Amino acid sequence: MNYLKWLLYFFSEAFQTIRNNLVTTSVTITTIAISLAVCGLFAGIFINLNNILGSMGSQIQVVAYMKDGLSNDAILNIKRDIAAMPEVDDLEYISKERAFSIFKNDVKGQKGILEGLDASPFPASLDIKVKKAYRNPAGINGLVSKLKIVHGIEDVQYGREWVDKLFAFVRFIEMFALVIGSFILLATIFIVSNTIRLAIYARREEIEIMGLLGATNIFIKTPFLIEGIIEGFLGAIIAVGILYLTSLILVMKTPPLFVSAISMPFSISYFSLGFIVVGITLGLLGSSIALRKFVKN
Amino acid sequence: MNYLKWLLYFFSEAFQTIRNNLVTTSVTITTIAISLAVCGLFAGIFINLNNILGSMGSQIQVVAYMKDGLSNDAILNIKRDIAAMPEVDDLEYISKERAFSIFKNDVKGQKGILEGLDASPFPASLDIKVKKAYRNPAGINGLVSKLKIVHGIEDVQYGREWVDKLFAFVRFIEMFALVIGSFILLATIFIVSNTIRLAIYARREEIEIMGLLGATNIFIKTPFLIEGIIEGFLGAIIAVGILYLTSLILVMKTPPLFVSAISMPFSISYFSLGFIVVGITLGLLGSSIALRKFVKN
Amino acid sequence: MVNMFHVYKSYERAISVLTDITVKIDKGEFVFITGASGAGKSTLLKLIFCIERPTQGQIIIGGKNVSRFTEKDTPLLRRKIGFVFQDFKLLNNKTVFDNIALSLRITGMDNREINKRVLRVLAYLGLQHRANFKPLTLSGGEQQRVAIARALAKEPTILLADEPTGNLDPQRAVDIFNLFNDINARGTTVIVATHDQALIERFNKRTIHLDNGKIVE
Amino acid sequence: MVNMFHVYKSYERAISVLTDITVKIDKGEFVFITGASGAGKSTLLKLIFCIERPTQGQIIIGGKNVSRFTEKDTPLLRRKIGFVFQDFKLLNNKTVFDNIALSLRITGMDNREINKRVLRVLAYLGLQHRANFKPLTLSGGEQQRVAIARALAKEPTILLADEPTGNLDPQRAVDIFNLFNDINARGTTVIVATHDQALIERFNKRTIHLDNGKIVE
Ligand SMILES: Nc1ncnc2c1ncn2[C@@H]1O[C@H](COP(=O)(O)OP(=O)(O)OP(=O)(O)O)[C@@H](O)[C@H]1O
Ligand SMILES: Nc1ncnc2c1ncn2[C@@H]1O[C@H](COP(=O)(O)OP(=O)(O)OP(=O)(O)O)[C@@H](O)[C@H]1O
Ligand SMILES: [Mg+2]
Ligand SMILES: [Mg+2]
Repeated sequence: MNYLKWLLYFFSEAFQTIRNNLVTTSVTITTIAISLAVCGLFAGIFINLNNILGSMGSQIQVVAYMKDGLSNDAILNIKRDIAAMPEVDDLEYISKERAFSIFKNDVKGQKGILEGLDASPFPASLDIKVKKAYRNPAGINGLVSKLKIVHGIEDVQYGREWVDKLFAFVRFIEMFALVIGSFILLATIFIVSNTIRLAIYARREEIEIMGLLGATNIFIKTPFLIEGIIEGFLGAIIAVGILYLTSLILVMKTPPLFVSAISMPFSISYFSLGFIVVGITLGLLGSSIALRKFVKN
Repeated sequence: MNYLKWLLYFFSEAFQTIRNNLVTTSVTITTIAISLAVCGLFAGIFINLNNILGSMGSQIQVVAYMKDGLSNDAILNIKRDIAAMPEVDDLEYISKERAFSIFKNDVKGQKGILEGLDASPFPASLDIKVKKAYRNPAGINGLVSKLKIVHGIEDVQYGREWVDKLFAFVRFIEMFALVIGSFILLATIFIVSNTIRLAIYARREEIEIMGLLGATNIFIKTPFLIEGIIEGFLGAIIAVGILYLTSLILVMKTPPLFVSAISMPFSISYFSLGFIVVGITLGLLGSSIALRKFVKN
Repeated sequence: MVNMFHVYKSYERAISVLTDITVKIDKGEFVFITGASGAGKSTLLKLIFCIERPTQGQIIIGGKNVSRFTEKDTPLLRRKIGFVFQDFKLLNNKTVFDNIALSLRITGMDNREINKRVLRVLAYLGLQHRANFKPLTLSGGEQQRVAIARALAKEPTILLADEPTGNLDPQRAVDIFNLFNDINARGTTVIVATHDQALIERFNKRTIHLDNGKIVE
Repeated sequence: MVNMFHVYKSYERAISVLTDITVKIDKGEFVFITGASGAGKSTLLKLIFCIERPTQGQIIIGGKNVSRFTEKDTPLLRRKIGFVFQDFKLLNNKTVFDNIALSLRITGMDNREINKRVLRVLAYLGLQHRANFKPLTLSGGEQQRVAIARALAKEPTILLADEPTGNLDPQRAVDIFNLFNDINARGTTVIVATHDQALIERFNKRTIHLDNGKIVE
């Protein structure tokens, strides 16, 4: 009951000061909004980049070439055994004939190549798709060595060079995202707390006078903290709006070819919530950091 | 002479207020520094992305297949004619035998394919590298149609699909960079002018009193503008420092494979200068925008 | 109520603002502090209110040694002491009403009581028609009366007033001092720093005269 | 020097602060403005200084109709008028010396002359030892004297002083009025709003009495 009374008082106080200090609060809110929007933009870019890389990872394929002259039963057995391996997502059997017709199709233009070839010179093979969790050098090497000892498999191939490059690239992008991401996050916290600091600095006399009236530090700080929360909340909402508009523009201007590649990293309801939480945290954090300079202890 | 006196006065005044208002000035400087650093980071990412795309563009290759049975002289003529085309950067002659041995190498594992093939079934060809200025759909189509009417050329091929995709992607990235870039730039201007606005707001009494003493608006504004310039200058220097450190960390952590792909988009001397110019402009712009709210006219 | 033992106060740039001040003010006393400009009157009051700490010496208020107080201890003390600041120290973005109400709200008083007290004290000081004005739209004397109203509203056990009538016309000044006399009669210890010779003579109370930081009682 | 014709002033929330003020103050006169707290004394001075505009009526100063002045016209007027503000209006982040020097520098005066004048005026007001203090480390009376020093330093043709001795002890107050008398003798028109009855009687000058915004001369 008593707590409720205080909370009510502090909230009405915070709203009143927001009205009374339109300059500082509007500036703080827009700063939070813009900082969050930049953050969100970065997050969006990296999430999309990650998606693109993920879709590239799905192209990793291991090919197991079979010995010539296996019976249909033997082939079915091999298929079953391999399909049961935990690393295997999906697999496709390519018969000698399929392989030959694929080759024929590939070299359609140059008929000379096919002269003298009647029967398929290619071995039958299994094209294996790897499960997401195993799409890394260790996982693939494990699968390859398991495949090599399967009876009836002659040879196993995969784009080792390409896979290594891809994973190095993924690791690089992850590191990059980490460095840039923490930088942007720090920058946002810094800028927001700096702005709030200036806003509070402009009202330093108020804080001094409150102390002279016998207000405890909690009493002095609470309205500022609540103000920070409200500003963070409003800033976050504006940021969501900005991001939504930006993403609309981007999608509009994106050639149809790539629309599938850029996913909106925020579904309004879900990400709005995330932003609001981050915004409120930011406002609260910024206010409390800033207050430490003006309210001792 | 008189101007010099005033300039001297205003500068000493600006430096004095910077010393007297350490809170507001340090906050403004760090905000400018951080905003510029974020800007620079974005610029760096896009410049690098552009470089990578540029290097992908250099892989565009047009292959002109020659008719069978041309004399050496005829081949030399064709080479000379094509090399003289303005679109052509470089070209390499691949003889029938070279083509065959490349193929043999490609299918090394599967000896069956080569059974019954003694002579090369492949035509001789010219691998043509396209000059940078012509690496776009129009340029390449122009080249291809010119090649097709060259006497002795049977067929012209290039990765049409790949080229179209690449160019669509480049256009997309450029548009993306434009949208994001203008957003970041606006955000920076906004945040900096907001911060300066708060800093000036905290000193609104000073401005009022100056007016009461009979100071003209120019007299009131000039020290603030000079302060903005100084803050922008210092902020820019700090931003260059931050970016330099960040880029060092990034390069350090980059797998050797990609080091060549990420170029530092700033050579200390050149980009520092650019940053300082931008920083000063930002400080000046921010101050004058902010001052309009507090000094009428 | 207020006891000072050999108190010295120096500021970083102004040494010996107060020198060897020993003074005893009893509960319920009414004391004038006089002295030329810069003699140290405000500093003395600020020491009692714990805005400044003595460089040396002890200050005992209501049995508590406030010279040892930390930031945490001052709020309770300040809620019991009313202080009319020489420069008013009003919150410029709050109305007159809210300025006075705030000083009561801090103590956790309930809203009904706050409203009652604020309206009463505004009436005492002839400020009813200014309740919803912000301080910067008031005349100097009106601001000063708001500062006085704020100090009186909390019905303090000690009232410190620093030059409380400098911006008031003689008649208003007498009214204010009559008010101080009234609350003094009801038990509040009143300490007033003032230059107004006419009022000092008229009210004829104990007077502590400061000369360059030393007491000449 | 100062002519007001049927001047009215209302604020948004306070109507009829001044009503039908017609007054003529000659060059070289010394005039007191008196009246109860809130009578409109400060408002009258602010109208002369162009801080506020009259709601109605004309104000002519030195032959110029300042009621039509825009923001752009005020600086020149203000450089010729010294104003001692009731709330001092000192720059808190500048030293006493710089506060006074700034008001001269604005006029484009050269540094030698500025230094000479500032030091002289500080000596007049007994503030030499406070030249390098910032206003917030000064006593109330010291701040008031800095405000006076700043107004005097520019050797104005008109001096407006709003309650300039409210924070000063009687002796200092007399000193200040003697100073005002001196510069008045040298030709400056002096207009002082004050409550100090003792000084008004002692100096016996023309007195304009305001009652609730109306003149009762
Ligand atoms: N900006 C304003 N907005 C509204 N009312 C105002 C404003 N400025 C002054 N007033 C009102 O005008 C009236 C006269 O104010 P003024 O400052 O002129 O009085 P004064 O004679 O100087 O009084 P004092 O002796 O107390 O300084 C006051 O009641 C005040 O509340
Ligand atoms: N924070 C400070 N730093 C340095 N000196 C100070 C500080 N505060 C006060 N002083 C000095 O201490 C002296 C006494 O100041 P105080 O305010 O106590 O005088 P006072 O008796 O109240 O004078 P007045 O009647 O003018 O208000 C002054 O000379 C002042 O300059
Ligand atoms: Mg004092
Ligand atoms: Mg007044």
